[in-house]
Amino acid sequence: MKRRDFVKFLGVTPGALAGSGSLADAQERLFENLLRPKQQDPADMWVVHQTTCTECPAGCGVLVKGREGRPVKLEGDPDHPINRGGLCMRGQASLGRLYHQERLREPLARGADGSWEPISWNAALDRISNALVESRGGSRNVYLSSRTTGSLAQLLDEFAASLNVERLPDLELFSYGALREAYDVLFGRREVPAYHVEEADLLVTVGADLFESFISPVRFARHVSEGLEHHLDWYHLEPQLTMTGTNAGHRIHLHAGSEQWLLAYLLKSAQPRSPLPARVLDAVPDVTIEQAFARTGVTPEQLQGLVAAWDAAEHPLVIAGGVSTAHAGGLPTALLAGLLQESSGAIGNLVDFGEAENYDSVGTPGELVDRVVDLASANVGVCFLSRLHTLAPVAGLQEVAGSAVLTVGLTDFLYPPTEACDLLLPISHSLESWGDVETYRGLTSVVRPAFTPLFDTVAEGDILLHLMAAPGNWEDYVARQWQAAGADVEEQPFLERPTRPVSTRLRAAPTADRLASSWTPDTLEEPVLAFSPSVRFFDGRSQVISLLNEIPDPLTAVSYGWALSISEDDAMMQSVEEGHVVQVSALGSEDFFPVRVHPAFDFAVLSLGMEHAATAALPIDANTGELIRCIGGVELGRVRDSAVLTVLSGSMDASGRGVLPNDVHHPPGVEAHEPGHEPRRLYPTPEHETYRWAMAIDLDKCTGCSACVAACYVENNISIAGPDEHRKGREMSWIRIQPYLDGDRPIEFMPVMCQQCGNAPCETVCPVYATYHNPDGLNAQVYNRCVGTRYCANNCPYKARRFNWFAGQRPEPMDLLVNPDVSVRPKGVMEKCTFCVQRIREAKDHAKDEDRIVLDGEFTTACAQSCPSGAIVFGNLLDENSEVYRWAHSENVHRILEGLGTEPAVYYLRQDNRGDTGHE
Amino acid sequence: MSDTNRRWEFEDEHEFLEKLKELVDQGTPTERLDVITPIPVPATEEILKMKRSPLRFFTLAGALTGLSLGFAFTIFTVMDWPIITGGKPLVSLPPFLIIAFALTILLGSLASFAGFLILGKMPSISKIQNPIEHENMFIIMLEDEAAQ
Amino acid sequence: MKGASVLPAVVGGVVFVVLALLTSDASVLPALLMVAAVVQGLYAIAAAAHLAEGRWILPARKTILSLHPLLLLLPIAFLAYSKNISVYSWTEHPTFWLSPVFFIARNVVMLLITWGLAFGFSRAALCGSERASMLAVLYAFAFVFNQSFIAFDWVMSFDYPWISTLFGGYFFIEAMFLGLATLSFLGMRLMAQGKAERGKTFMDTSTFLFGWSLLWAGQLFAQFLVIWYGNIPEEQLFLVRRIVDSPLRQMAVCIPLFLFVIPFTTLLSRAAKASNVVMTVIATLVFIGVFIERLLFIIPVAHMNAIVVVLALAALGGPFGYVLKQGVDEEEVTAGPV
Amino acid sequence: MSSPRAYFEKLEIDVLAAMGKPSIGYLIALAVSATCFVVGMGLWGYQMLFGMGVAGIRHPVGWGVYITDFVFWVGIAHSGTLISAVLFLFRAKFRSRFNRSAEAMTIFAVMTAGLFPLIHLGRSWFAYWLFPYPNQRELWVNFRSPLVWDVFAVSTYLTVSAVFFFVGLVPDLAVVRGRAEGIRKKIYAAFSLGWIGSAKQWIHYNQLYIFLAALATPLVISVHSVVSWDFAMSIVPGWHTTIFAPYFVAGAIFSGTAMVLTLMIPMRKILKLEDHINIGHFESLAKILLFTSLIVGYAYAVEFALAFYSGHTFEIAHFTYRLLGDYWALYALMVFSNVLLPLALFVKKLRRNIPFLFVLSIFVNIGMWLERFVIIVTSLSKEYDPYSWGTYVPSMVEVGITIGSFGLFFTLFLIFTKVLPVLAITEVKETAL
Repeated sequence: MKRRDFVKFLGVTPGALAGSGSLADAQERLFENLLRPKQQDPADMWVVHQTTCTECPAGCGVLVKGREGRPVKLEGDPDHPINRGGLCMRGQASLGRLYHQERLREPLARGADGSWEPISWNAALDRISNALVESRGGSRNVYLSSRTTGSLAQLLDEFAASLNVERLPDLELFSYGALREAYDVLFGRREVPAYHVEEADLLVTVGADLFESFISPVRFARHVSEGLEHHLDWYHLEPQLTMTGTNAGHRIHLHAGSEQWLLAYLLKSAQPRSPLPARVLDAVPDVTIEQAFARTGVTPEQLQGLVAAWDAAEHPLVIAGGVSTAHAGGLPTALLAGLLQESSGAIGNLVDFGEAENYDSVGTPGELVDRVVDLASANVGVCFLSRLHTLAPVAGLQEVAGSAVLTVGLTDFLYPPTEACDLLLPISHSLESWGDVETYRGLTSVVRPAFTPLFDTVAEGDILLHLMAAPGNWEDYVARQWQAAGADVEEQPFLERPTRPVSTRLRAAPTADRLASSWTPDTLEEPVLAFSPSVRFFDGRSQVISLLNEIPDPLTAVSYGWALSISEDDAMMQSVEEGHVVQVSALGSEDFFPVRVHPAFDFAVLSLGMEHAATAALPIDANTGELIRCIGGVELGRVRDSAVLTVLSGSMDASGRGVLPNDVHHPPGVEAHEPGHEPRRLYPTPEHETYRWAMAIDLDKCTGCSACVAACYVENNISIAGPDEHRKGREMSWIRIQPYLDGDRPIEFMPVMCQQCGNAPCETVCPVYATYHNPDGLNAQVYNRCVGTRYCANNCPYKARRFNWFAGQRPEPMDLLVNPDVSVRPKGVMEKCTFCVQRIREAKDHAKDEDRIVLDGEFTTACAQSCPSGAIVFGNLLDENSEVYRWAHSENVHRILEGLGTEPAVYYLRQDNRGDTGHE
Repeated sequence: MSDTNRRWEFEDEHEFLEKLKELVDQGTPTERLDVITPIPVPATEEILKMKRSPLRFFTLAGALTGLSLGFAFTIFTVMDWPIITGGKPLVSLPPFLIIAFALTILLGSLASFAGFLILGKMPSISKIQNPIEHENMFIIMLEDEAAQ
Repeated sequence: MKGASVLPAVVGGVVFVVLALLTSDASVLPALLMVAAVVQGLYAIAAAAHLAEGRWILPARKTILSLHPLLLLLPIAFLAYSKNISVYSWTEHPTFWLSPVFFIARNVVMLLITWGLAFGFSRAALCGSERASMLAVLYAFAFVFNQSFIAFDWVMSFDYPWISTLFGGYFFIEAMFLGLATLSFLGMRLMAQGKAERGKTFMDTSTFLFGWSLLWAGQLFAQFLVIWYGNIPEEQLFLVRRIVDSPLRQMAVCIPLFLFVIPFTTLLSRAAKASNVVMTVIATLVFIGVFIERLLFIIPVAHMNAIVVVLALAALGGPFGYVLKQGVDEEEVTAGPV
Repeated sequence: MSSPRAYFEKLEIDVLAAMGKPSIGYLIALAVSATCFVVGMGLWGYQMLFGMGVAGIRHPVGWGVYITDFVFWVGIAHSGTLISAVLFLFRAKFRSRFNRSAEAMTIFAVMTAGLFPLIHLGRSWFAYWLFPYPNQRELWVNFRSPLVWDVFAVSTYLTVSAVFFFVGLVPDLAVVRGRAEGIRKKIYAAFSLGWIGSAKQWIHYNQLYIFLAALATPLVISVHSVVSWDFAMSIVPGWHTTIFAPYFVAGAIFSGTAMVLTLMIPMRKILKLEDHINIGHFESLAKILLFTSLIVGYAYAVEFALAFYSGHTFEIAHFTYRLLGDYWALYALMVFSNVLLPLALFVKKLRRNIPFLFVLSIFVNIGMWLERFVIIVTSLSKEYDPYSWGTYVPSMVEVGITIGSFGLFFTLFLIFTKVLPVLAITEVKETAL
């Protein structure tokens, strides 16, 4: 897909603001100058802007596809170095934040009775200015925000300096405290380096949830899937099951808190490539294989296998992170991982400090606690809380904020922190405002407004500038920053600076000392409560987005609400059943959790989504200042009552049913129906002339991340059903990630959508021709002809059809988030995946104008486009040079329920017994 | 008195039949004889030498029309706008047979009913206005020549 | 009369057994299927008539009720045939249901039970005891299950794992179809010998044949449509093998023609129902049609030797015909019309 | 016996007496049924207003109580024409005692059944799209769809049954005419089409009646076969099986005959027709009940056995689920009412025991409703893809509409007993001799 072919940029003439001019009319002028796509482009033309996703700190590049002056779809920017076209489900769904009904629409001030009352921007800002002036009398002003980089970080420092505001370290739940501390100890670099997994041939991840929330999930997904191409061998060791774990060739469960023992064993038993100083080695306890087994629970065979693989590998790479560095043993784990990287010669290439993530301004919760203690004694004047969805991790912070003379919240939702605020300033969404993000050293990407703000919101930068009474507006400020860097913010979507290789030297003495001091002999007492990374909600900040709640968690298949996932054995021992609402001792809080009993989960580990950590006050690790995400010795309290979980999976056992590409059951002596081979019939399967649209999905590459699902929802205007409907199994998703238990991996993920059958059982039974087989091989669905007999759905063996039980709800302004190319289905009609027929039509029209047929890769479906690991290809099966043809005719190809003779157009690829040992 | 407009009533079927036979044997023209019975009496048909009802031809005609119409109709529609569903042939005779069957029965019965009304000269306004009640008697009526 | 019917049965049985032992394919199966169908079918009709107090069977009643020795012949014949059980491909991978021992055992037992009940019923009916009705009911059960299992085991399991739940029902409908055709023959012979005069009940037999042809067509269509429409390769293979690939595929058309189209259309007319010529033709067509169908079922999946097929048919069909002839000849003049 | 005429007169008086002034009990019954019907229609309106979601049906169980009711009522409709036509052809005398009410029942049941395909549509207001006419773009209906076959089969069935019913009525309407007064006389006169019972009328009449019977008989078979094919044409395990057509036909006759008993036993008492309908007549119905129940039992057995015989994963899984799964209790009750309990009819004493027959008929009605429910729901709730499994529980709306359908049926039937002779007077006369 050639982006340049269709990308159109906003032409914005910098509207110089009279320094004195009020902010309101500054806004006016700025956005008058923004072009209004409605006028410049016909309504049926897509307007595409390049910008950067800010839903999480990863900073992926996105293309904003707009129609009629409103963005309706986000897609990964194929040129962006981080994601190269992929985009995770949070990114896809982030439009749901922009159009959220509960978004703050105007400045609010706390009324006498404590309720929120509207207030004008000028009044609000004047109040702040006055408060700042008053605070000169000895009281301290503080500014706390979530991770801030690039121009805004710059401006914040200036703001702090000019208005005597202390800028507190940025608050992030994922602060990578242990890693940064460890690298500081080892090499004097308090940083999160870049891990180039794509260049490794052996990857050993210890708790690092590469695909959920660790540093940059989309990039990792792409790199790992590239790695698989050249047979990357991947060992993943973790205490509790994660989506990442299910994808590793070898997924090994170890006892929570025993990671340092395993790494120590590995360090001692593997041949070092570049030998470590004796002093350091002495600090590492000698661990025999028996001890290692006893501590970690990893069998000697597995241990030996791991060591063997490590020694055999040319470029082994070990990454510690996630829950494994978020407990008392976190620092030694991180240290040992660093030492292994050093000894395997990975530092400097595979582990690259040159492209280290920019976490300069981010503090650990631990650091913040110290600051709070110090602030608690002082009297706080103005307290700014910017872009924060929680203060819970930092004990006492809420109180400090509450006690301040004036607490100002810069936010888009009434997140819990706003309870401490006196004044709320609604900040524009990143699609409504300028800015930039320095994700890692050497890469800054532009945040560029795609359209005029929906509500009376202002960019954080403009607020600061106004308070500073500085000339020019935020856009100019950003532009100046870029000019200084010799770039043009109008033209360039991102700026890559050459990075200098960083020379590192292992600091033996501090390493040895710190290892010795931080070494914790005892592992956590089981059962352990672990806060699993959430691919849906990151650290909880994304939970406000309704779409993300609608899409089930890939592991548990639970959509709405929290659930405590436990293994079947635990359920038996604790004598609880699925749906029981229980108390968890460790949390102490009055929170109760419905139990999800899951056969694939590990014994003696209870896992809870990370989003819950955003509300619970978790303990903090003294060594690293990081949140503790593994709590030992928990007990399940009393069962309060029973709840119906919104589990969207009827059953995870598909053995012998021919759904998964594993052995299809056939009675003895009956040979399986061999793929691609057309069986004898009483009448032939329809032929196709020019096109037979088809899809191929590589299950080895599919991580289960559900980005495709989110993409499909947004692209096709699929309505949100909500929890009550989900309990009745009435979800509307056109594509779903089906989790299956299958000896091969802990969980197999299988994206299933309408299979566009050649002999579609659904078509014949429709009395009114509302669905039929079109000449391109699509199983067309004519919404306005459908009378809603639901016969087609009954007769679809893939259950890919969705019925509109009610009229879909789109609370204003969500009604703006509608793809005008796709009709919104009324109540009572059937709907389903159409292979994004609107895109097909667009491409065919375009081809027709140029009087040719559609070229391979000229366009693709929303799901395929969004897939971070490139597991889905779409195209014309009749074109023998097409990618999909190659995939569909490769080895180990399989179609679901092939024995039924429906001749589906969706092909699934999977190596048999990938990862010889499967999940241990 | 002459044999015109005579009317005999019997309580008993057999007496009635005997009288009827007698009349016919006497050479009374059968077309001048009419009988009214509360229940069907097949014997009268033989005595009066009535021809078998031609109703069956209505039935046959109706049924055949239905059959052919059923196929013609279904085949015409799929040809008129050929739409492939489920990989079935456009002209799917097995399903169409079901439609044809239904129409065969439908038109067959309607035609028979129509035939009944036509042959039995019903509904008959005059008989509706002043009907003849048999009052559970077996009645023989002899019309005079004038009535012919 | 018993002796008269036992002797040929024994002879025919011996010939059949020899044939079965000499061959190692399915050549003797069609004959076995035909005779099993027609004899059990006739008894079923007798039982039904007994229960419904149908008078129309009276003239030929004795004859039919003297057929039970032939039913005893079936288990023996089947045992002989089951020596060639390897013609069923499932014998290579036996399952619980389809294991040679169970297969043979259950069929022999069922054939014996059917014979026993038929025997008992004949005795009771002829000496007019009350137990006849009860035995008639029991026989009806036995008949239904036996024909079903003949369908499922002897024929359907050739195409394992293909199944058609109606197959059993289809078989016993056909068995009674053959029975009715035979009854029609008997009626005509009785009339020819002046032991009965043409009357309502002969018409009834014809009318039954007429109705049965429609019923049969329904059963056939019910199965065909489901398979045709479902378009599941495994199921369609059954039909494809027989009406697309089979060497006999041209003859396949005879089946609906002989068993439905011709009987139904001709018997629409009242005159045809009364005519000996027509009824002879129709009854014969029914026999031929069913036999072709049996062949068609087996040919694509098992080897058969044409001569042996014919000889086997003669071996079992001969005694059958003979016994009927004897029976009719020995019937004394019955009161009332046929 | 006294002279036939005396008997004829008595018969007429007795039967027409039943058409006399309604009793209080009658009026209450009528009011109750009518109310149920109105409430049911109200719920339908509510469903159309808010969407199909108010019913319990869900993904993947797209069909539930509504289709169950449809099949149930079509089934009820079957005995009418069976008793009339088939037994007429078999010259079974006892039919004359039941055919009138049975045929009326047929018509009302088909009307009731006809409602459900509309009710279960997601967009009922577009129901007319199912009828064979070309829309603005000259798109016709899909004749390959079993639902279109339904449209043809059911409407044909309604028409033919109505004609058959009316033809049978003509001589009786003449009888009523003879005894009626004033405006009623005129009305009945008009509807009796000027029937006087002359030989010229009888000869055509007899022919017509035979032909209608001959045409209606295959129709009875075909209609419920078509209904069964709504399921058998699919590829859903538990639905896609060849035995369905005869199996459903037998089931239909079974349930229909049961409904005849349920209605006739009280009616005989209330309308004081004991002299004309005796236990022997009921015994004959009991025999039909027994016979059809045996066929149904055979079908249950074969379905189950062959699933395991074949060794198909899906078939085995499905029937195991049907037997032991979420709906096991319904399945058990169904087998008891439809197969085990009717076996009692082998006992002559019970065959002739009217209270027992009444109780049995109720069980059979319930059992047959459950049969359809079990077949539809268990098959859909656990199909091929385990991810899309789910169990279905009917909502109050569905229950209400079902009760409403009974309301409609009984309203119509009660009205019938007052405006038309509930016994086929002329035929009873005929068979009485």
